[in-house]
Amino acid sequence: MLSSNQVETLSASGGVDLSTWEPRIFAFLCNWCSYVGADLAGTSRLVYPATVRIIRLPCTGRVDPVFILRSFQRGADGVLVSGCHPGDCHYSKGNFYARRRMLMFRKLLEFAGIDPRRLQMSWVSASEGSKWAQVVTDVTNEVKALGPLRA
Amino acid sequence: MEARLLDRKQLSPLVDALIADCEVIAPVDESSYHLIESASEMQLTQLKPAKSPKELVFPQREVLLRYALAGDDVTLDEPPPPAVADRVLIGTRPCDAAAFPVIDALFGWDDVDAAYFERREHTTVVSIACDQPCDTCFCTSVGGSPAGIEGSDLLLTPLGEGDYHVQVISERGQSLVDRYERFFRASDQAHNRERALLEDEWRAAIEQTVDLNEIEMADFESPVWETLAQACVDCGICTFLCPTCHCFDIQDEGDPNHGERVRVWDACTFYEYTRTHAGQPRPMHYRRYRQRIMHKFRYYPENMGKVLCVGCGRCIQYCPVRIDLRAVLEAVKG
Amino acid sequence: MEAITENIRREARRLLEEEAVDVVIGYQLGWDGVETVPAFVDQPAEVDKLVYNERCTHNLAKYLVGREGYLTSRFRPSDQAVRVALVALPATLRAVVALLREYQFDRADLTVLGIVDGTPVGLEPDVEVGRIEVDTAKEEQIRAQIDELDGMSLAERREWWRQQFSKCIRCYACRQVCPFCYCEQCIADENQPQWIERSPSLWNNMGWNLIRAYHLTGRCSDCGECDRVCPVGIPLRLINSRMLDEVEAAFAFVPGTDPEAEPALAAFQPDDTAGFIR
Amino acid sequence: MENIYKPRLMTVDNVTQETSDVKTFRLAFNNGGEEGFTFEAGQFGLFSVFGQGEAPFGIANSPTRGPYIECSIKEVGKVTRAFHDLNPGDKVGFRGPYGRSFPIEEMRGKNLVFVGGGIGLAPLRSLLWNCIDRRDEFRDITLVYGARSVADLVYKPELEEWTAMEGVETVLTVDPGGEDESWTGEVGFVPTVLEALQPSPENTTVITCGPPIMIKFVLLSLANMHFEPEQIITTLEMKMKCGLGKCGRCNIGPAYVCKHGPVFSYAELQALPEEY
Repeated sequence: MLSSNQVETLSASGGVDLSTWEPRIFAFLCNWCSYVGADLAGTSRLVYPATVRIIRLPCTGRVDPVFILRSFQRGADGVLVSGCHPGDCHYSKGNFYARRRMLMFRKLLEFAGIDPRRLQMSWVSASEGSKWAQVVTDVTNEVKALGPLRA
Repeated sequence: MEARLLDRKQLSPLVDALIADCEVIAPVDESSYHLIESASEMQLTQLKPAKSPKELVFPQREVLLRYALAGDDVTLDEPPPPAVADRVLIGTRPCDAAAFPVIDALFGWDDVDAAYFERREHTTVVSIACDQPCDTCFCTSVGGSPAGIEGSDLLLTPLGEGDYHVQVISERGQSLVDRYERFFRASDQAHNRERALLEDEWRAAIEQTVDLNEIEMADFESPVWETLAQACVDCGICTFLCPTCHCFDIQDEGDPNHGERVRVWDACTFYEYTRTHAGQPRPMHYRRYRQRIMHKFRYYPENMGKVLCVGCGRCIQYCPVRIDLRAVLEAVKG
Repeated sequence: MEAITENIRREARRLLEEEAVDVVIGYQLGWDGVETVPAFVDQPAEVDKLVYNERCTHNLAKYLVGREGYLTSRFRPSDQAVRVALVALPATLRAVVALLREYQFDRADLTVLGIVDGTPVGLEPDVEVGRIEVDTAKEEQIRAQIDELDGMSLAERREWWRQQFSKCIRCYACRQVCPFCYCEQCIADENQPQWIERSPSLWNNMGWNLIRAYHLTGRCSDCGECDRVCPVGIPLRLINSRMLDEVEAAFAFVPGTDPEAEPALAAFQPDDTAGFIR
Repeated sequence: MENIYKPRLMTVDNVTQETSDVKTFRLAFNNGGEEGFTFEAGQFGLFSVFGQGEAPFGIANSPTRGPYIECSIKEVGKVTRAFHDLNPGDKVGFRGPYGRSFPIEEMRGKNLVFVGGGIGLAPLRSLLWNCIDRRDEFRDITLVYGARSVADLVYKPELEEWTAMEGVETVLTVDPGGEDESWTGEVGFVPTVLEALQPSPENTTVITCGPPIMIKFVLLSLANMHFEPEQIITTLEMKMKCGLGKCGRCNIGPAYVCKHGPVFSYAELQALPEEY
């Protein structure tokens, strides 16, 4: 179960030195697809940036936007929400709800002046280890280009 | 201490001279008092800022200590003492100034809140009398006056012919006048008399709805409380904007490993305020409303000898459903 | 205005005399005789204190729901349930529709004395007590402000909101006047875990205001009360109006206009927008 | 400049699991912090786990036992949960002692009847040991203590010790249905057991603490047995943040539980509104 402490422990503080700065990305992964996919990437020894801190949830439908705001507050430069492909949800429709929520929350962030690219979503199945590696690489590059959130 | 006169045109130069020597805080817009860097930022309109100046001595968020955890070990650091700089609060209305001595009593009750008094002692309060009170003002009903001196170090009263009459109320006020003597002239009996007449005139302009000496609270169990609070939405506006409401919460904020223990304003109108695992002594909002009124007009006077209200009228003006404290006091007279 | 006042008084008297309702929630003049304030009338003899004028803006649906709501109070024994007549502005009507859709109370317990303005509302008032004009000036003003914000760069907009949210004193008036903030325990009051810290730091204030905006997404009836009551003048209505637009654009949904439609974020379509997903 | 909100650091010395959700913590002073530290039975302190917050608890040990501070904490919320996660060696914060203590000097030469329920025994324990350690100064000492079930009784080794002790009459009870095969005490609610015992009001002070519903019926029973409100002493808990009369939330009418209490006589409580 996710606790606020988990998010907090992942965070760090301190000033930002842009020459050595690497983005910090909190990834909320569903237990059934993306988490297994990320695991597969690891056991397949795929190389991808060490920028993500993974938080496992039962389903992307469990992702409350307050987790995302709290992540930003606690030091994340980007947040990635990843779950099963549409139709593959273990609970049949959690990812459909999550899709609407993330869409709207991105709009809200954008209106508040926070680049919506700091909140990313992906579908990564249990067998898509290489997609996971690619997603992390792409998201890292995109967030890196945006720079630190709290600079 | 002898009164002075200050040409109204000299106010801005005086403020700029003060800014050169210390921090100056003044109303800057309709919502708050703020540090100013030039006299031109000062907004001396009739409307009091929404937020009272209590936050200058009792900030809404105040770090009490910082903690850091490493393994079994904890280190505690205290924040540096606040407001070491001398500062002048200028442009307060007499009601807001009068609130300071009222809450001094609380923060000095047996255990002295040192940070609070550190700020108080470094703050010189220069108030301006109200020549045009708002229609929500009721200072005269709770023992105040639109030209009251309570809590001020200096009181400026705008006189007819372009001068402020300057009452020197305290040692702090005297030292300010001494230091900036060049801006002031001596007052005389005629001006002093004019000031007194104006005060009487302005007092009369404020409808005195309740006589403080007659405030006789309805019984705790009276049904009037439920009726009065019917529309109350349980927000914190009245308490947060009030210059005398002082209740607070203490929270640890930050990581589990390092963070701050902060004191933050709280409101008796909030459900969470008294809720515990064991229940809620004030579950219905009329009970919370009754607590607020009783605290101000009965409990606080009983414990501290002062009414916890200066009649500034913010709770009326900003109430989402316009619950009128004057009406409440009238209704609970018994 | 006078006609609406007369209609409200007449219907209130009738409903109370016929004992069709136990209380009429409407507006009355405040103590100063100028401002209007909510009124709770339970005696036919008192109906003449009910008024309607242009200062009547409170969304009275707020009083129906929540811990002490007239239709949901948990302090009132179930055998003492009350039937309520509610003076409802267009936004109040939309709020009632949305609250019904959220299963907050039974339609049968509520008699709606509706004041309509021609904008779509998914509910036929039991009695139409008046017709008013849409405040187009206000709408245009909001539109213009939103456009102005949209014209800014992200960084400028962030700075603009940073200044707004820095003012927040966490008095929760926005929440307390909102008919949709009926939660038994608000997430801002939750402490296990403490998602939103209580002190008014910038990030804490952003957390609070953005989460509230998100919780209203697809629900807000656009009454503007949060904006009106904010003592430090944070233009909260801009966020809520903007999110209404987003919801309508993405899901063709306007809260309170269709009694059957599921709230936007409590529903989905298999073919919802997915372009942003990797 | 003294910061009245700054707690002293103390080290968890010992943790005792009393019941499924109550633990007793013994806190040791650090670096000679016990120098000059005194308290009286009935006073409380604000205990904190850094990062989780502060909460008020009565001091559960007697001033005659130390130097340490004990408190018994039921796991109910954020701070209490954080306490339950502590192990010996962990650091916690303590500030206090605060509030009015039991009027022990006025109790000298009197019969004392302690009536406790559940975790309400904690503050009574402080006074009880205090009186036991000054046994000659008091006349008969009786303890009536009950809990919902055998498993919910706190301080079990001490209950045995008091039962065996000369000079203390100990009556233990559990609510009907809360007994088990090995239970040798009474079965029944505390007020019933108290009435069966029929303590004489003559020169007697009753000290009671427990859940509100128990207190309510204990007061009725005491009235039946002709105790005067002045003879009955209790201690209250309210939500508190500062413990110093400033944060504003613990008042019952004009009385601040943190300053005028937490110990009140029933006579004093009768003068206050019923809002606790």
